[in-house]
Amino acid sequence: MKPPAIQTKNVTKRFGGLTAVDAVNLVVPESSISSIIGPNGAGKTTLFNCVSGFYTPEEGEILFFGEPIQGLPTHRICKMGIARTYQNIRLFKEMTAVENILVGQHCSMTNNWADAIFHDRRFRREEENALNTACELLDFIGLSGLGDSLALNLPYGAQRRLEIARALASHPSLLLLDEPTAGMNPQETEEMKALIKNLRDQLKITILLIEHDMRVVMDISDKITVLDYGVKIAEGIPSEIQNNDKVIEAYLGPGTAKMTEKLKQKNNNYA
Amino acid sequence: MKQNKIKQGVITGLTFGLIFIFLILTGFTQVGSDMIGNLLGNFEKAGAENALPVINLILFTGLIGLLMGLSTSKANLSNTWLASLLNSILAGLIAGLLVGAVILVTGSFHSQGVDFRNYLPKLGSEQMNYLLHYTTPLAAGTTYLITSTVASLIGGAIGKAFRQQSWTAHSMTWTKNTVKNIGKKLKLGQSPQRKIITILGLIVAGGLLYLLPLVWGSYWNYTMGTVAIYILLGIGLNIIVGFSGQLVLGYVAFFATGAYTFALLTAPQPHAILMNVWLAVGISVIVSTLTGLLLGLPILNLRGDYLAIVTLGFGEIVRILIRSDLLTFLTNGPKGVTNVVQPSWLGKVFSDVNYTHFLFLLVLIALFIAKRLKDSRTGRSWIAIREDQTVAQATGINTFKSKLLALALGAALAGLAGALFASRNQFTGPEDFTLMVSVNVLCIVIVGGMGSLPGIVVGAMVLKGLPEILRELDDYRLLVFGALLIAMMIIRPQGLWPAKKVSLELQRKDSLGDNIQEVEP
Amino acid sequence: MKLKSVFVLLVVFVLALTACQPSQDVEETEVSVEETEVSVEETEGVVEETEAVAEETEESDSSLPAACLEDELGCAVIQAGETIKIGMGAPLLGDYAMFGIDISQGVSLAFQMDDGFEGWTYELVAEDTGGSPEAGAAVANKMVTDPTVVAIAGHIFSGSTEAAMPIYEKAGLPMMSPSATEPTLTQRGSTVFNRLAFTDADQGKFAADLLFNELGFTKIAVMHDGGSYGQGLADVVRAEFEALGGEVVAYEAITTGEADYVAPLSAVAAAEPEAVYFGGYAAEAIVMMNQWSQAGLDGVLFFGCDGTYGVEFTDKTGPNGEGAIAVSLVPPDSDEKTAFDQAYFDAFGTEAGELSAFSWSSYDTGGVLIAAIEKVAFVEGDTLFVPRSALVEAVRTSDYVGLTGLIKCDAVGECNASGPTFYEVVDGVWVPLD
Amino acid sequence: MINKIKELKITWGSAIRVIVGSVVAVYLIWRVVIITFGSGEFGPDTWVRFLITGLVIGGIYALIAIGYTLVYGILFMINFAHGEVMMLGTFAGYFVLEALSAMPAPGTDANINFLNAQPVLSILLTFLAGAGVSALAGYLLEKIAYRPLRKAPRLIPLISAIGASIFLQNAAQLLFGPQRRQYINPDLLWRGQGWMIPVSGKSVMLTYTGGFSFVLSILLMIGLFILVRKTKLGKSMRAVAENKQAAALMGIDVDSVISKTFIISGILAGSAGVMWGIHNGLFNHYVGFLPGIKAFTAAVMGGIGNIPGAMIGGMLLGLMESLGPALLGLDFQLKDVIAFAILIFVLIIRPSGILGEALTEEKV
Repeated sequence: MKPPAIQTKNVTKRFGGLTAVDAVNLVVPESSISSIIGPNGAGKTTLFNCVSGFYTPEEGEILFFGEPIQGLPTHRICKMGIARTYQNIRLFKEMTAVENILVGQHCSMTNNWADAIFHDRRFRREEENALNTACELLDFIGLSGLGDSLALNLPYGAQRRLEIARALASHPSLLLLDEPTAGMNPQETEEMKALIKNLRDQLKITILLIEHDMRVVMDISDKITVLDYGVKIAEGIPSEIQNNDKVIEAYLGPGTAKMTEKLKQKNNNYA
Repeated sequence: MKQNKIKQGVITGLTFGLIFIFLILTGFTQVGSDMIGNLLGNFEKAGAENALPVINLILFTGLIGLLMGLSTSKANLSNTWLASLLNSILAGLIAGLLVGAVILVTGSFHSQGVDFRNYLPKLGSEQMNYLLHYTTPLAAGTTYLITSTVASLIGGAIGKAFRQQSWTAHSMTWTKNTVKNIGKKLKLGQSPQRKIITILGLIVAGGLLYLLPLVWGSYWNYTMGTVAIYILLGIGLNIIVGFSGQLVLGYVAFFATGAYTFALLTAPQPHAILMNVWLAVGISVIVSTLTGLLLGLPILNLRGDYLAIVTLGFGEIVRILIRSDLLTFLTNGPKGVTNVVQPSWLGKVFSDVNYTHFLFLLVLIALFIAKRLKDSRTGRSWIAIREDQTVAQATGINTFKSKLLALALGAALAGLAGALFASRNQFTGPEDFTLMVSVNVLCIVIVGGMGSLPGIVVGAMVLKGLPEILRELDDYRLLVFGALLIAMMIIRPQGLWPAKKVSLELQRKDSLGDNIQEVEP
Repeated sequence: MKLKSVFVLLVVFVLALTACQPSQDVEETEVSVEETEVSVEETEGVVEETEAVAEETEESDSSLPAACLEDELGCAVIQAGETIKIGMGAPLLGDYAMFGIDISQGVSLAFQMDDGFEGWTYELVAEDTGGSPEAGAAVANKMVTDPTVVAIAGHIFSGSTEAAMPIYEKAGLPMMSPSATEPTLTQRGSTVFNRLAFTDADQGKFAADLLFNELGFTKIAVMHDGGSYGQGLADVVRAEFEALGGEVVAYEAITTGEADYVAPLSAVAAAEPEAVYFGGYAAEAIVMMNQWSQAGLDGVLFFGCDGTYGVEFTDKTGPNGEGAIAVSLVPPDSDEKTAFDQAYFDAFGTEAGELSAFSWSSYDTGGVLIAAIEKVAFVEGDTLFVPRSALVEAVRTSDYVGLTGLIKCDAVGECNASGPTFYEVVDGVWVPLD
Repeated sequence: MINKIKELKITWGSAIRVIVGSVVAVYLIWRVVIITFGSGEFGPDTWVRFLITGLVIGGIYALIAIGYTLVYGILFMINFAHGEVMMLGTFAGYFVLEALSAMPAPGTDANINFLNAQPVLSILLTFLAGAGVSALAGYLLEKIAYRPLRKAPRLIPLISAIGASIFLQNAAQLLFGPQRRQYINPDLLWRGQGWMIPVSGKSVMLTYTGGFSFVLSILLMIGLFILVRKTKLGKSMRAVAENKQAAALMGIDVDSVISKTFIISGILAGSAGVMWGIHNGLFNHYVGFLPGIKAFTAAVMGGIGNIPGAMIGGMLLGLMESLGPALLGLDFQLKDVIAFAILIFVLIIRPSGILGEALTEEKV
């Protein structure tokens, strides 16, 4: 049996006295869209950072298709096929959109500085291919024609998409999306949802995402994991999570689960 | 409301008054007046009589007043004519009063025989008489006051008139548009034509680069040679600071390593190795590169200013060690290495013209290499690191290796520049490698425009050429240079010639378009 | 695109260069003396070549006087109304500015006090080198492009001089440095370089002799400031003193520009020397003297060099400097000296010797150069001609009595014939040591 | 456990770190052994002399370093012209002392000048002048050369600061001349006099000026600490350092806080400048450059942006300069090499200085 795309075993990450992620076990099956949700400060991004190599967890193991990756430097992890985006967009601002995507292709290219000086055949071929790929990706995210504008001059939604394109450029098998629809208007959100689905369906990329917008999460996720105070409190398909008391309490505070139950009933009554 | 309106005039008056007093105390008034005299062509006759210098001095005062008036009118566009002129007069009066008072006080002391020179060396007897227009303090003070006020009034009027009709604004937009249009035309022109123009231009420029060293004499050969060496250094540091964003303040260390390696390998003293020049150049470059690698390995994971101070320290360490008693046996200590060999070709030693040509050629090659590096996977990874190191690494770039490569390449170029520097001067000593060299090169990179290659050429020209040109200003050149540096950063922080982005997407479309055209017939 | 940027770059390069032409008045003179200009310019090659050029000049322009045509380097041609320019490369800005300013003031005073030659006056063209070799070469290259510069007073500092020497050698401009003391400068076969300063080798030898034989010390410490001048002296003194049979108990180098030398002085004090020899300049010597007792060196003699001599030393050490010894070119009191001191103070507002110890020797430098120029220059019509190689020869054969005594150059250009005089601080005044 | 071992990655950087570290450590231990048990080139009195020198200079460095650190903490820029701010303070103090020494004291006969009749008041006036001029210089510097560049990339203000440094140095040379000048101290504080401390049979001098400088620098540092920790201004300074936008939203006038920071660092630099003059005497327009570089080094070594770090860094640098060469058995000429080498060493081991915040976990 093929191992899952990501499997974390008892991953724990502490900052001083604070345990940001506490013995989390997580399984992300291949070619799925999985989501991590939870209130602010639940440790979602910390877990993300552990997976993408920014942090080294104090305890536990992270397996990527069965191979342990915890503690590896981020560029090695990227090379293995994990790419990510960031909660607060972190593009290379002074570079153009195309260049951003070209940087994303860094791993898949092999030419070095000497090739660059002599412009040998390998260099020319590789650069040409890279440029073609970049333009295709621009097309894919609907930014063709804007490729030569600086990243910082792009509109917000376009920056989010460009960040995804940069991540895709490294041909990842796993894509980590940190709040991909944050700050977007409904129409942009719809487009983003479609894009994410496309990624999975067309490019067969496994997707793990953090998202606050429940409609997005419920619509596209195959599997949802809920974190609170660094602990996994629930896991399952969207409909299971929707009705999980613990989750509702985590979001709205203790005792609210019953309240909402009542409210629901009331609503039903009115209906 | 009224107070607010006057405020501008008061502040300008105070500022300009203080500036003028500063100019008087540093003796710059005399230099400035002489310059005016030079411009008017009456300087030659100046020596004989006192009248002309005084007129020049008054003109200089007037010029300052004029500038003052102009700057008062700049601030409030909404001001009425009356308010604007009132402001100018006020500024003129205040500045004039300040200067007049200083002249009055110092002048009175001076006429009582007080000698200021122990504290203010520029206020000697002769200079005081000159500043007093060879009259009484009171008369001179009044002259300053009147000149300043009148000139400020005129300046204010002119400024107001110009702004009123926003004539300058019109002309500005007109020029901008024209330039844009010309640019568009050039761009829109068919590419074969463009190519021909470019090639023609290249030939002309290349010809000039070849011809100029032949005609402009040894002084300019020497100065431009220095500029060329600094361009090489600038290109090297630009790879480190401009491309990969690592603030290295000890770049001089690699320059010194290159120069000393070359000098010690070729000079008859202290080691008499007398190696072949070209081989020695190669070894110098290699040694500098290794120094760069060795320094980079432990410290390149430091960030920002920590890296800056560590490299600064390294530069100082190298310089102090070179001149120390500890290494005198190796480096000849503070005396430096003399009789460093000059390069020769086919048995003939380079003349200064040859040398300048050779340096120009190297600069062109280095520019070419840097340009190619910049537009490659390597160059992009550097710029990505500059923009956001963490993300760059997460995007798959081995940041440490990449930074190390940048440092090594930068060090190699510095080593080359150092070897050339030593051989051209036929001498190298520890005093050539002070902290100010690193600072100068950094200034070149930033003044030219971070990460911009043509910027480096312009920057080196301005920073190494300008002080030579400013030699006309004698003692004041470094003062002016410092002030220009500040002004330049405020007016044009992006640099003289900021880096331009290559339009890759457009380029691809162009090339595809060309292909299609080729296919169709 | 790539091509275009390279092109634009080249154009800017060229534009900037054309904008940087020398100032106009220089250009005018260039036109008027085009022929000489050419000959000067092309002397950068080998000497044979120069001769060829000189012959060419002869053919092309016979209006030049015979003496100029015979001179292998041609003549400096100075029109009526122009001045006879003497160049100088000196640190006028930066850390060592006082040396450069003092020396340029001394030389220019010599020119001001001179009546001129047949209606032509002398003018000092001093350029800043900051003391660095690099700028020294730049200044030299600038000097040789001005055809009315006939000689060089300087450079100041050995490194700068060293870098400038080959350039003046090619152009045939005689040099007279009041302060470049590096011994080997005169041993390179240069025909143009001469100096008034006595070499470090001479001075060091005399100092060691005085310390061991006259003062009877057997244990001394040697210190220097890490510069080539100081280190050179210190090395000579150490070698000579040990050769005489004395013991150098400590050898310590300090860094210049500091304000606290207690630590190195304490380290020297721990070796318990009877005297401390210091090779360096007054700036450091003053600080050291003022910290003498702090470092536990009470009763130990301070023995300086000509760099430490000066009014500044006594002024700023006060009672702390009592008993210190130094060497100097400073002339013994004479009427001329008093007159010069007064003139110097009137002109510049500082006492002679306050900025550096070179005020007097730089005045003499000016005097020697004037004497040499007057020996060879001649007037024809309303133009002054200064045959260049004759001037080089004239400076080398100078025989002149100045403020500092007899100035008579030997075959390699060592012109200080009077030797060092040792001085001791007694009651806050430098007094010659018997 | 196994996890931990796996985490120990061997990289070039860490390998060199270990090698350099162990070589230095072994050499140091060897030196200490030699010094303690060997013949001893230096007696205890010499060591005490080194210590005193180091502490006095260290105090001055610390004061200047605080200026760097304050400005850096708030603007993230290296105020390269800070040394020149100090230089202006030194000049101001000099002129006040000159004037006071030329002034007859009121109510006494003409033989005693004001300086010696009222030494305490005179010194106070001198410090006020030095601190005042430096504060003004700092204020103007920020307003003219840095404020317009608040939003520019980080290296731009650095170049502006370099320009300001060159400008101020040359302005001072042109205004006051290139000659070295010497402070006239009141007789009470005359240089070269001091308390004699007996150490192992010999007496070591602690100069009055040295003791005075050291105590004063400590007092100033305590004052600054109280200012930053306890006052409203201190709070707003810390707030601005943390986040300018947020501070502005909380109603803090960011511009004025930055101006005040420059004024405070100017006051400290000016005081350091006057101390320099009083303790060392000689100075010229170049006096600020070297202490500026040293103090910057000290600030970085302590962890730039961290005030106690700057104090510790300054003291440590002063001590290293006087003790280092003797400890390591090297020439005093190499004291700057030692200082910089230790800086590099400290930063290799603690990449953000002795007290600097750990930057190892990058905020994402």
